[in-house]
Amino acid sequence: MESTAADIFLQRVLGAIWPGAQTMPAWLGYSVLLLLGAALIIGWMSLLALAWTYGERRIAGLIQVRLGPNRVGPQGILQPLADGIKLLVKEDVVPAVAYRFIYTLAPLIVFVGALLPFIVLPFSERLVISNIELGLYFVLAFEAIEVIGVLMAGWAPGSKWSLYGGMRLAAQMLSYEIPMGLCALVIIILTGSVNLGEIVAWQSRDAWFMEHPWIFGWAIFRSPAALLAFVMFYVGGLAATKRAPFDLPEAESELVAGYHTEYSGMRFAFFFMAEYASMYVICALATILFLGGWHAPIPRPELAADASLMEIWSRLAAAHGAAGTGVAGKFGAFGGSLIALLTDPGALKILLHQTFGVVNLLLKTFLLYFVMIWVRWTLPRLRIDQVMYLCLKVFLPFSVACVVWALIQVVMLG
Amino acid sequence: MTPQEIHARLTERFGDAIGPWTEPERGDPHIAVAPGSLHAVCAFLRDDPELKFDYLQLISGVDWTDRLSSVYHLMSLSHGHGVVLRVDLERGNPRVASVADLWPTADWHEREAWDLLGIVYEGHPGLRRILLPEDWEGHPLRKDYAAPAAYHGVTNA
Amino acid sequence: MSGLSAFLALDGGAPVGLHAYLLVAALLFAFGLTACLARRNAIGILIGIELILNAAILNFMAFWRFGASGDDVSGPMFGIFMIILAACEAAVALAVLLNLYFNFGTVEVDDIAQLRR
Amino acid sequence: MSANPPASPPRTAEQMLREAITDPRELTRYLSYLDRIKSEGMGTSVMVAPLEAAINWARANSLWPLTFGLACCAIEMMAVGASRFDLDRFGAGAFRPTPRQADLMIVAGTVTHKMAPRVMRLYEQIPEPKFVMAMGACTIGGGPYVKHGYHVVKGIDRIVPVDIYVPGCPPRPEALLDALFKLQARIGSDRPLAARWSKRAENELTGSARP
Amino acid sequence: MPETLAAAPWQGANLSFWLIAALVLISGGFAAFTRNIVQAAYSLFFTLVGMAGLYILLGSPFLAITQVIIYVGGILVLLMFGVLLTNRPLERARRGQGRLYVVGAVVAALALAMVLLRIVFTTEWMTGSAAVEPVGGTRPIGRLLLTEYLLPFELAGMLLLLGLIGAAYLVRRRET
Amino acid sequence: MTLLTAPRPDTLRTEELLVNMGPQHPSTHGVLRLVVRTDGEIVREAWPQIGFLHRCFEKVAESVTYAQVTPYCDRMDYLASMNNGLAWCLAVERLGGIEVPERAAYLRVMMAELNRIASHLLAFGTYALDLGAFTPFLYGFRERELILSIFEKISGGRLLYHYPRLGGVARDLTPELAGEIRAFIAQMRRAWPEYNELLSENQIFIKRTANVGVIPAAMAVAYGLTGPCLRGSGVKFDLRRAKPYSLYERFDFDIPVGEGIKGEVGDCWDRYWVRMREIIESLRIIEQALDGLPEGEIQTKVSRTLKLPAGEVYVPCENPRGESGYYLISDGKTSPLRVKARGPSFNNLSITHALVRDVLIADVVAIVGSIDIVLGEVDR
Amino acid sequence: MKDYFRNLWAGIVTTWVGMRLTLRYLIKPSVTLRYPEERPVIPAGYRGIHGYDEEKCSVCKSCAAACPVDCITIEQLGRGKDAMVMRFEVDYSRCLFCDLCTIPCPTQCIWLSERYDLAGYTREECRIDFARPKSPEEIAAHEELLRKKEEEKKAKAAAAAAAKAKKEAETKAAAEASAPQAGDAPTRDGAA
Repeated sequence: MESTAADIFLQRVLGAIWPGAQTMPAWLGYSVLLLLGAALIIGWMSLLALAWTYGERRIAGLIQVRLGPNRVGPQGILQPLADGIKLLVKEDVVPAVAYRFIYTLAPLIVFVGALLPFIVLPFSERLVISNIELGLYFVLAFEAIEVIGVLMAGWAPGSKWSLYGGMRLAAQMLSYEIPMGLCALVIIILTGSVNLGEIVAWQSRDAWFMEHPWIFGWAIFRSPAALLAFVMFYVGGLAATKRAPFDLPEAESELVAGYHTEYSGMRFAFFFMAEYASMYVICALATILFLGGWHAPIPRPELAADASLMEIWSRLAAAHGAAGTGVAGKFGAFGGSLIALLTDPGALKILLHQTFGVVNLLLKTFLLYFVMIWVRWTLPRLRIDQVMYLCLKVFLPFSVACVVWALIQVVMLG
Repeated sequence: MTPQEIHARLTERFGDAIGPWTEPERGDPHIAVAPGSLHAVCAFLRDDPELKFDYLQLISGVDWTDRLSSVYHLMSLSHGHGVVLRVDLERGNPRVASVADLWPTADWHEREAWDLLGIVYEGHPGLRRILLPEDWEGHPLRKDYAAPAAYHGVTNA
Repeated sequence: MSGLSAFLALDGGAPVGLHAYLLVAALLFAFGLTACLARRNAIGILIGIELILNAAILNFMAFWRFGASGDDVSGPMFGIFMIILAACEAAVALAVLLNLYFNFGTVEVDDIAQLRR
Repeated sequence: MSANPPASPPRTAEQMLREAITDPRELTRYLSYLDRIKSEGMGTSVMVAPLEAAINWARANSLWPLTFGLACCAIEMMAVGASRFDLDRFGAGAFRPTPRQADLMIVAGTVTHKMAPRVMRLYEQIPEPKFVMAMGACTIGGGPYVKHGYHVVKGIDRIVPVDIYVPGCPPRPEALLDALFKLQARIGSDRPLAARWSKRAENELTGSARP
Repeated sequence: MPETLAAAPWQGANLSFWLIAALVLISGGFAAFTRNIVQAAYSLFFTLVGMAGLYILLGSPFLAITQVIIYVGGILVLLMFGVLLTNRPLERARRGQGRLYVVGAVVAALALAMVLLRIVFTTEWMTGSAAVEPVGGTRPIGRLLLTEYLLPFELAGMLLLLGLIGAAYLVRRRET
Repeated sequence: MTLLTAPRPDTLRTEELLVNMGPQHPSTHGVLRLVVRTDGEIVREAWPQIGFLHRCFEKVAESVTYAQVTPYCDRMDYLASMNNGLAWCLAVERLGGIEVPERAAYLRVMMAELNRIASHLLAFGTYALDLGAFTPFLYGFRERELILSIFEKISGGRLLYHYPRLGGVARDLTPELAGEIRAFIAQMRRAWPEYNELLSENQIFIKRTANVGVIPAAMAVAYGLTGPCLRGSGVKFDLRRAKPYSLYERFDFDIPVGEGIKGEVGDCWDRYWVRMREIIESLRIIEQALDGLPEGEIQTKVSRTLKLPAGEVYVPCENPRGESGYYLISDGKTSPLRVKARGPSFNNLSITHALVRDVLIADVVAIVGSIDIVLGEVDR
Repeated sequence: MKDYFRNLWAGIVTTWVGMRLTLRYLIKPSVTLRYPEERPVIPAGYRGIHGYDEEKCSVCKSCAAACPVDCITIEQLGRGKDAMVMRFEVDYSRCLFCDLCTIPCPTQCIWLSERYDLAGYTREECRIDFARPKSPEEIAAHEELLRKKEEEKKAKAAAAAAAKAKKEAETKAAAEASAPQAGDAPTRDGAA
């Protein structure tokens, strides 16, 4: 088996901190790794959800010429925390007619469905949990798991409103998936890859007969097909994340609260977090596919180095790890290697470069995030047949046209 | 047409079923109609091209303590005139024909009069209580009605 | 413990082999067949068919992986075609099913057989 | 004859119990129940005080109301949610359409006998902790319809326990906000861990005995 | 003495295999035998996802993701849609299957399973060396689809189109 | 208990679902309950169930004096409390032969029209809310607050005003307040196009409302629809013109009717658009009333224990939702023998069953929202 | 086909128009009243909680009579000019804030003030007694006063009766030369 970042991490880094890791059973090591990764993703998801519920309420407040939460903590930033704690300690109600098992499982599946794409979603060139070859394909596929979870949530509690919510999402999903996939196909055709890293790398290559195209290297500026595809992908993404004007599965004025009508407390919080996480996934994916990912619109110094941060870290950690004995010593060694890493000019260069990339990506992603919120607080909701009309009769032909255009462009321009 | 002219026309057509014309000192005049011919009168009022009462404003039940009445306020949107019909009913057995087949709007008004005053509209498609719960006892707008002490365990005092 | 461990190849010297995959596929196939035979609900039968198809794909994949031909992609290729067929089959089956439902008001195949006009 | 005290002090749970329950056996049972709640509260206070404070803080600052309007007062309730008064500033602006996700039921308007079972059911559907605000005269005691309204429930506290009363017909939005502050203050003095299950119990005991 | 990580990196894969196999078999069995059709559809979800995991272990992530996107995202959603549409969804009373049927089917299935297992474990399969990693990436698949497998590819496309038209025809609204 | 008023079971087919919308449902505008029979997303039939807010107004009115009924009238259609109080006062004044000073009549018109705007703004906002747009609701409320602050100054109440009194009005208009009203008119004229930008002209909104819930003119008349619901179907009938009261004949204004700009005449969009245009017309009336406001008394002397002569009277008024009137029977005592209130929403709502046939769930919300009911006067 | 593109174009344009509007509002200042810090200006004549001036009140109870819901309860010690208000309680779980009680008041001792906040934790808190609390001494003093006045009145009445009786007796005596018995003294009215 090729040695992956996971193996390097397990064998060298963990080994440097705790030499026993080298000899521990493999399954334990993998489990630790799994838990660590999951904790990271869940932490990031929660942070996103917390930050953006606050953000959304403040932005909505601004749009609606009011203030939004500003009392809990300075400027109200502790508001999501209060909401979170409250939901955590709220009584957990399971309706008597519910199928308990599926009822309990549904929010978890939705949550996991929202979580899975993070595995392959890069934050920057190197900062990705698993850079698999089929990254784009993976993200699109695992969006579907959430839908199954929502269907479960719709059916299990035995409430009619939930059921309608679930069925609406099923119908909606069958219509938005296809145009969204085709829009992604446009990028696959243009770049010739389904790897997210490669797609971004392609967007920094020479284009328009310029050596450093910067902003003009982004996919949306390279081809009009990509620009159109971006718009359709983004609108389809709104439908995928069940955001207004496509919030039919939870349409408040029609279906009470749709598929999560019967969910309370922490289970509801799972749905809530999943929504914000999948918003992030869609926005980040749109950024990566169409908006140049971690490439800045302005030129930046070429800081990229060949060595990966992990390599340097493991080298340093191994060097320090040998010295430590005893728990204190090991922690000392860990700290030492950390400091060494932070002062190593090579590592610093990489770090700076990666940080710049992360900031870029997040800025663009959050801009799209903001647009989602902006749209939500502006537009009325569509009707289910109109969603299908939009997706199947408007987006589908246009996305097919985009694919054809992209093919022609690739064949003609090479 | 003034109410008096309408009254004249109705008397000409229906004879004794229509009460005599009285001009009140103040307020609106009304035309008394015998309960038996109410439906025919209403149909005539609606369909006659000169009268053409296409708009039923409201039906109200009234408890006069000695008798009940059902009062119909009619208006013609095309001619702009209006008329008030009143049917006096026995207090013990208030029955009158429904006009819900002539004006759909009468449906709810008649259900309301049944609900609050207990007037039975014969031929109504579904004469059920409308405002009060189905198992409510009595008709509250009757003058001798006493509110229940409790309803489904919620005291009313 | 060691026997189970050995069977599961957890402490053996090699990854799990062909037999393990074939075992899973065989059981899944049997499940699918049972569902097909025992279910009266048309959707249940459809579910059984899906199980059978999955068992078949797993067989193809296992033989491809552990078989002699290691350098082509015939296994996934078969899998892909089968999935496509399954999708097609599901769509048509569902259409038939809804049609049945609209006509007979039920998807229980026995009832439909009796209700045949 | 003596002058009335300006405002009677709030009665203790025990006092209310003694007034509400006539059967002596029942009363002893309820009183021991109350003692247990209290003693549990006392016993754990040192350990869990900071945690309780945090929970109370979260609950008080995240009172999601139920989208539930009955009559005139509901319009003022909407006004409180609107831009000028902006309930959202206090974290209470997330109106939830479903009782499962709500914390606060603002009963805004006249409750009729036909509506009463629904109000009760909605209350029961809200998961603990739940708070009820009786907004407007009609809700508190039948209001203008108290004399001749045969179909009006003369006070919502006959069917569900009420945490705070906001008189007015309808109350000004500011009055509603004030009531929210008072409710938050009251939540701040709750003992959520010590008496986890006891709120409902205490309501049953002291509040209006529901039929 | 369990192997250490450094010495046997494949152990994780083995463990994963057995976990996933258990998931597939349990949920598959549930899908086949449960009396509630909705639950059957939901447990099919776990079977299908588990199968995707097996495909990854077998070295073809592409097929695994295809499985998820088409089977889970498409077929299963369709299936559930059908179930919810036709199953009087909120009616909790379930009708039992014919007892005789079940017994017969289980016997037949058991017999079949025995035969299959016997074949599996007694046949000398012609296996290559498992150490050789077969290629399962996207690029060769794509290339082959348009060269060697062009005819099946086109046929499959045709079939899909026909299926689509057929399905649309079947459920069209009949004007009376 | 819940099924008591539900339709008979034999009228139902089993595979269809019977769903209760309300009484607690975000889009039923209070406590309306709709029993809908659905087939998938399609609503086959809907039965409105009312009475959850039956506050016994008519019984109360029989038990108190004429002056004491007035505040109860405010609570009938609590969104148009000025108009309701006006209708009651007109009825009593006509039976009692009470003359109202001209200035008071002008003030009544002005306040009634302001209240019409406030009510239409709320209808605009809640309709947007029904269709999933939250922001227009808040924008509508923002302008509504301006009206409320005017009302607060002239009547002392924010929602229930008790402003028209028997024989006049409660308080006089001060010049400062007149200035404030003029400022409001200017602000409203600025905000109105914004509403249209945000909602009326929005393609999603149009697609949701045009050709949905079409009421043909004949059907509207047969069901006794009035107000914007009737005018939305193209019938030019407005009591302010047809039977002018309170000096309405002196004012110049247009009666907007549905023209089927975005779809068929009488669809939801037409009803909505009639309301929006009425806002502008009301502004015109208010301006004229401000310009022509005569000097003089605002209240004639009315006996505290007013006794009306025996007789009956019915005075309809054009409320924001349609014809609202009080049928008043007096037997010469200090309190009426019978008061029947005709609330426009009661009639307008009764068309729901005929209108909601084979439409989508989302359309039910759009249709009920476009009728713009207030349960206070439906249930009374 | 033409409709298709027209719809599409209208959709894009109107969506953009709406979003432009909300974006403009994003940077506009809010209209929110920061309530607990910023108090609203309550206009004069606002119909809030009652104001009551006990000094002016003549305890005529016409406010209570005018109230459609009987939410005003008045208890008094003594009658007429000498009455002392013991309780002037308004039940805000009934009050309509309709202003009808202030109209008949002859002394303008009751009015609706600008106060609005009344929220309380119990239903009893919704009843407000506006009367000044009286000390027992005060009550005793007033009772004393009443008694004195009563006695005075009685004495006066007795005197008047006596005078009248005398006069009558005189006239009668003059007429018939026989005098009837004087009428009973009026009975004492207790405090209500």
